[in-house]
Amino acid sequence: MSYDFAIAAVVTLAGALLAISQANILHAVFGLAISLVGVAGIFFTLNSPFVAIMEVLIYVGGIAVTMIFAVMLSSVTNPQEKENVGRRLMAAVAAGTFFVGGALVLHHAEFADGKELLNSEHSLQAVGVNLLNRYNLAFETLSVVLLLAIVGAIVIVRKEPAMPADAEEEAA
Amino acid sequence: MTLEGTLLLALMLFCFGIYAVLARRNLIGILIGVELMLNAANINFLAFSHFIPTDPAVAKIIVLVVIGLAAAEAAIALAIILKLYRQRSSIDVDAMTLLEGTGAEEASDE
Amino acid sequence: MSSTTLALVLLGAPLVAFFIALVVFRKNHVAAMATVLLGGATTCACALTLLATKAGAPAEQASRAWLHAGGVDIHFGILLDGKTLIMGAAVGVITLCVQVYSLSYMSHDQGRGRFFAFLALFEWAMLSFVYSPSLMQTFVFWELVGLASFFLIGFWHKKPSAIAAAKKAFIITRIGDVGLFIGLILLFQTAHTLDIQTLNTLSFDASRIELITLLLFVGIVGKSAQFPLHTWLPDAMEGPTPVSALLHSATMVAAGVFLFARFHPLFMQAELTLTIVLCIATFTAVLSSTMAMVATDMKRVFAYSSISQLGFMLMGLGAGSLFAGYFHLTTHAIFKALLFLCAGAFIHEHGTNDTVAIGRNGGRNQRIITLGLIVGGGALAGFPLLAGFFSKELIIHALHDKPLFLAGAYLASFMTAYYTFRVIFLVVFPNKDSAVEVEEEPADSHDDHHGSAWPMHAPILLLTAAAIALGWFGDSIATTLGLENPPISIPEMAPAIGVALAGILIAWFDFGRKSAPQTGFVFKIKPLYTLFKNGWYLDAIYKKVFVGAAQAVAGLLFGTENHVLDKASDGIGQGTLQIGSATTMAQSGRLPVYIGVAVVCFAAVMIVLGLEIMR
Amino acid sequence: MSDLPILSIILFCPLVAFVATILLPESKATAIKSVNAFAGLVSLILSLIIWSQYDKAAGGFQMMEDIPWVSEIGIHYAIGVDGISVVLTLLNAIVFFTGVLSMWTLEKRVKEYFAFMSLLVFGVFGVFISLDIFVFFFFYEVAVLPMYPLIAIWGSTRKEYSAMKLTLFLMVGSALLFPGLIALYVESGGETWNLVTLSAQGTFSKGFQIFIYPLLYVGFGILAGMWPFHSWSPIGHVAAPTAVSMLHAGVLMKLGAYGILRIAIGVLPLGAAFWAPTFAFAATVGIVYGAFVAMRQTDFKYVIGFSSVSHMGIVLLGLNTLGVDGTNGAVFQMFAHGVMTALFFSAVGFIYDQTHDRDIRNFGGLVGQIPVATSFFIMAALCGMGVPGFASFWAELLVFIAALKVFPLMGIAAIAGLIFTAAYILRVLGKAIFGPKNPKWDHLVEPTAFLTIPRIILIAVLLFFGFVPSVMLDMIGSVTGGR
Repeated sequence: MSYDFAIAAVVTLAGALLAISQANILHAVFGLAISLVGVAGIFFTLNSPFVAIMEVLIYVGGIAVTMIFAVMLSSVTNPQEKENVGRRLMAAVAAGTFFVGGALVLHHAEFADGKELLNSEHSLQAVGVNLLNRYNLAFETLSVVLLLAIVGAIVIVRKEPAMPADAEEEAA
Repeated sequence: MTLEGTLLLALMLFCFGIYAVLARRNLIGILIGVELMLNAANINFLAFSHFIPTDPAVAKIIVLVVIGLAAAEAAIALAIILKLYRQRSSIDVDAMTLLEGTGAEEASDE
Repeated sequence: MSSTTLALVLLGAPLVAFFIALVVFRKNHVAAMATVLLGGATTCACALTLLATKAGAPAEQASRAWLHAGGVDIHFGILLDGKTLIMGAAVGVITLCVQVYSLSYMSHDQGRGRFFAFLALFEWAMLSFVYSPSLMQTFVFWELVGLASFFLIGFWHKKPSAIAAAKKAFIITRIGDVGLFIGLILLFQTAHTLDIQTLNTLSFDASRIELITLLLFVGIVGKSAQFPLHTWLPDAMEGPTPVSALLHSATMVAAGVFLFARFHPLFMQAELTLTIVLCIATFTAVLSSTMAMVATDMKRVFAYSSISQLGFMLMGLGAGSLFAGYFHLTTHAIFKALLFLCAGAFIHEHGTNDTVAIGRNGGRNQRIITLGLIVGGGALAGFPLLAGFFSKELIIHALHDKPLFLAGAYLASFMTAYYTFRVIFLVVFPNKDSAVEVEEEPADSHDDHHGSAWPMHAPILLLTAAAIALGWFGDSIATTLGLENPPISIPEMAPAIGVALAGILIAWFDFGRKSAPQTGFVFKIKPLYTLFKNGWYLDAIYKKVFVGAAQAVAGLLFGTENHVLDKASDGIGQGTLQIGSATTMAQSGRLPVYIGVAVVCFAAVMIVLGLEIMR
Repeated sequence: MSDLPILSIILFCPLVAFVATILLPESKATAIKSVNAFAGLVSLILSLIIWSQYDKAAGGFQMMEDIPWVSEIGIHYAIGVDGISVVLTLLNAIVFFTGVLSMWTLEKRVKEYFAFMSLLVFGVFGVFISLDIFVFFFFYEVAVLPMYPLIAIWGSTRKEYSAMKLTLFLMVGSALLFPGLIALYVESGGETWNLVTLSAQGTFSKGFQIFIYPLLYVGFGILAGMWPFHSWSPIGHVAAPTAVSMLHAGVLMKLGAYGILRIAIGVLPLGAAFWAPTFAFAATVGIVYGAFVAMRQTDFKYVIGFSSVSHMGIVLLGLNTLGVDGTNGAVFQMFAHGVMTALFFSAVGFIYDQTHDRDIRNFGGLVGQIPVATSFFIMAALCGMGVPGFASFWAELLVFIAALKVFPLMGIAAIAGLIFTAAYILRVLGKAIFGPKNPKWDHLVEPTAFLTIPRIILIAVLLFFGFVPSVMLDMIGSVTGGR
């Protein structure tokens, strides 16, 4: 058991705990960011430095920051999460059940080979070549999806003068 | 570092995500939970590719695609959240019960 | 021209005239009437030519396959044999007479063009029926005869009573038609042919043929207005009188008897059917005579007399004498047409149907018509040497070995003589001082316009002559039919003559002599009078029982439809909606609930899976 | 000429009209109507050409076309006609053409109306000529679904309710049909939906046939107005606008009967033999029941609606005799009844357009006011009574011949139903058409010469086949072997 993995795991879980337990949503986003850094560390120990870097760049640098913007824009007047013990308990039970189920499967599953493999020196090159050859479709699709997401996000957020009034009437 | 350990970590992360999705009333909180679950899945992909002999590039590509999709998803989700917030001044999921039919009026009155 | 072509022209002319009059000359009454009259004259000429040239010749048939059913070709075409020729000539002559007569009678009616068109349709249907070589064609035109009579009886369509009468006629005859239809199909299935000439040569299993002939007879009962389906015929006088003249003589009611005559060989094979025929025919003859004795409406008397005379014909046929029945059919056609035309002339002139009223109004001043009435009435009553006398004698002769039916026949002919001469005496010797009350019946024809006299007089004179003369042509008719005219000695005739004369005598006593009470002997027996007057209450009973039952069933099913079936389907719809609204409760729209449920389910699956692996 | 895919042309003729209708602007109402009338005329002419080109001596399916459509599960666009399809195709073309002409005076939302109508006709053509069970079902649904908007938008008298009821009933029918059809596909080995192949002897075991047959029969029977699942039909007729009633009673109900004949009986003969007495009984009840209920109705269209139940009972009875004559009669009756009810609704629609009243008690003496318009109604009524000279007489005759042979008691009951048929039809005639004139309707006017054209066509067809039934019977007989 190597220490780097242990540290990364602890950071990940701690960050995640922070993300789910904090009543202040801003703090929760920070917790998410910490957890994501931990995940990047795990990726690193799993012999995938490139993915780890991407994780940090996109998740921590992009998504988490966007979330913070969203929190800033939305929850100024939003009340803090009220304590709702029953709900949390129910959620904990559900998640706990899931954990038990997953752990059971994990415990009894027999994996083909438990040995660590370290045969991926040229992995980055392989990723690049594969991405633009064999998995080109996934790559291109992803670009289209991202483009659509950008356009869609703009369209959704754009202010339309007539629509909100109508929608509110309908909602009422 | 073993396969089982990594998978257990991923499972725990996933359960945290589930908990967040279920317990949070804030939409952004739920989104955080979803991100946690996605990452748990990513860990699993890489763990399997690391410990079981396969083409290592595939898992990495999948993870990269998932990360890209997560970015797209987050962008859209946040846009929706902002729109909702503008319309209803709230991003509380418990207020969003239009589908319930008659209950919608009560909910929006609250 | 070959006789087949002639027959085709004969059949085609009325149909063409019908279409032209109804469609082309819809607004031009004169042209329509002229067309129909031309068609009628053509037909009449052809029919008479055929009779003159073909009489006594062997039967000739020209037909072609018209459709294919039950694995057999069904033919339509023309059959020229004795029965056809005589009946065709009678139909042709009488229709032409009626058409000429209608020129005057209907001269101021709004829809006279249409009236003439339907007369042509009627003639076409009846002639095609008569000339038919196959039972299928017979049935088709049997139905069309009924249809045409529906339109003619209901011709004055603004009169609810006329429409009701037309409806009644159609529906009651249709009850008979159903029997005929089933009989036809059974016969078809048994014999695998519908060709009349072939059918008549076949012999069948006794019970089978009894069933078939009984079913055919049901049709005849309906069409020829025999008990218990006779009630439509008296009502059918709601139509214009020329229609009654046509309906009661050579067409419509004659169709039933003609059908019997057509299939006489088949009926002869069925003992049981013949007995039933005789029973019904005799009963009908007596029954309707009783009604005729008390009826005051002149047309109604003749209508009842038609029913009773049709009974006579069927008695003759049922007793086995084809010639007797057929001869009576022919003579009856002539003198009954004559009587109705006379009645129509009286009604047209005096604006009332009531015999007493006509007499008091001076009906006897119309000399030609009164002459026609006397001759026609005499023929009907079986007055010696007139047309009806000979044919009736033949029927009685045919019944000589069946005492019960013979007695019935004597009774009926006694009453026939009585009521016929009652009408004659009421017209000829009106007694203005008698106590009898005139029932103010609504006038048949309201307008005071009268057409010129000759179109009415000419047919009446012609038919009068025929009614006198036709009786002497028995031998030639028999030859045409290929039968024997059995000689009847004077002593054999005596009882019938006696009965008829007795009837006339009593009528004279009741109505004819000076200061006669003119009420009739039945009037003195009050319950009997009421019974007869109301037609033995049969109409009322039918209305109560059958119409009532049909309506009750209809009401019941109507209720079932609206309250059970409809409600059931609505209930299914409502139930679906309710289930729908129940399930919306689950669809709260609360995202966490959805996800929670999904997660718990998935977790449960995993636990099960985990335990499964462990095992 | 023979190389032309004439069936595809006739099938897509209404679809072209549909597309053209959609493309034309709403304001050009006359153009829309003309396009549809033209499509109707073309399909009428084409169906006559098909009639003349069909080789009766050879029989069987002809003018076949077969293009794989969804080859993974064996679905082919396979079309072809035999004598029965030829007859019904002609019927559909006649009703389409006359229906468009009858609705010439329509003003409300003309474009959508004709779009739905041509779509419906497209579906009906498809059903009548398809040889692939899946394609058959596809077109079947295409034909059934436009009924909802057609009734709900242009109808009268509880139109939403009627439209909903009709749609739900027909969907229930489809819900029975679809599993039945899939069962046929799977049981036969899951390779083909082709009707001819599936109809081959010995494809299905007797037990399977007995099990599946009721699904198909009832599923199609609902559309054919089978008692006791008929209650959607009269109410649908009442609510629907004229041309839709014409198409509905004239053609749509025939789809059900055609489905029974083609698929239920054609593919599952042993099942049909097993169930025939049961369903013949239901059909007989329908004949008598429809007539009785019609006797009590006060709405013109309800009377005709229930008369349809009664007349379709005759069709179903004929089919259930499973013999040559019965089938010939049933198909003939489908045709005759289709034309007849089209005429009925066309005539009633004309009166309703002017009066906005259909209660027969409110009428009287119409024949004096509008003799031409009422004469159409009288003609239809006579045909309904089975008067000789009209096509339906022969049809009923054949059915009764067969019924008396196979089910004597039911045959007698069905024939006795003729009395009640006459009773209710004469009741309507006596109350509304004849009788004392009601001054309320003195303003009614005769149809223009143009509007008489569709009615005259229908009457001419009825009379033609009434006088020369062998033309029709030869065509049908080329399939059933009656010739």
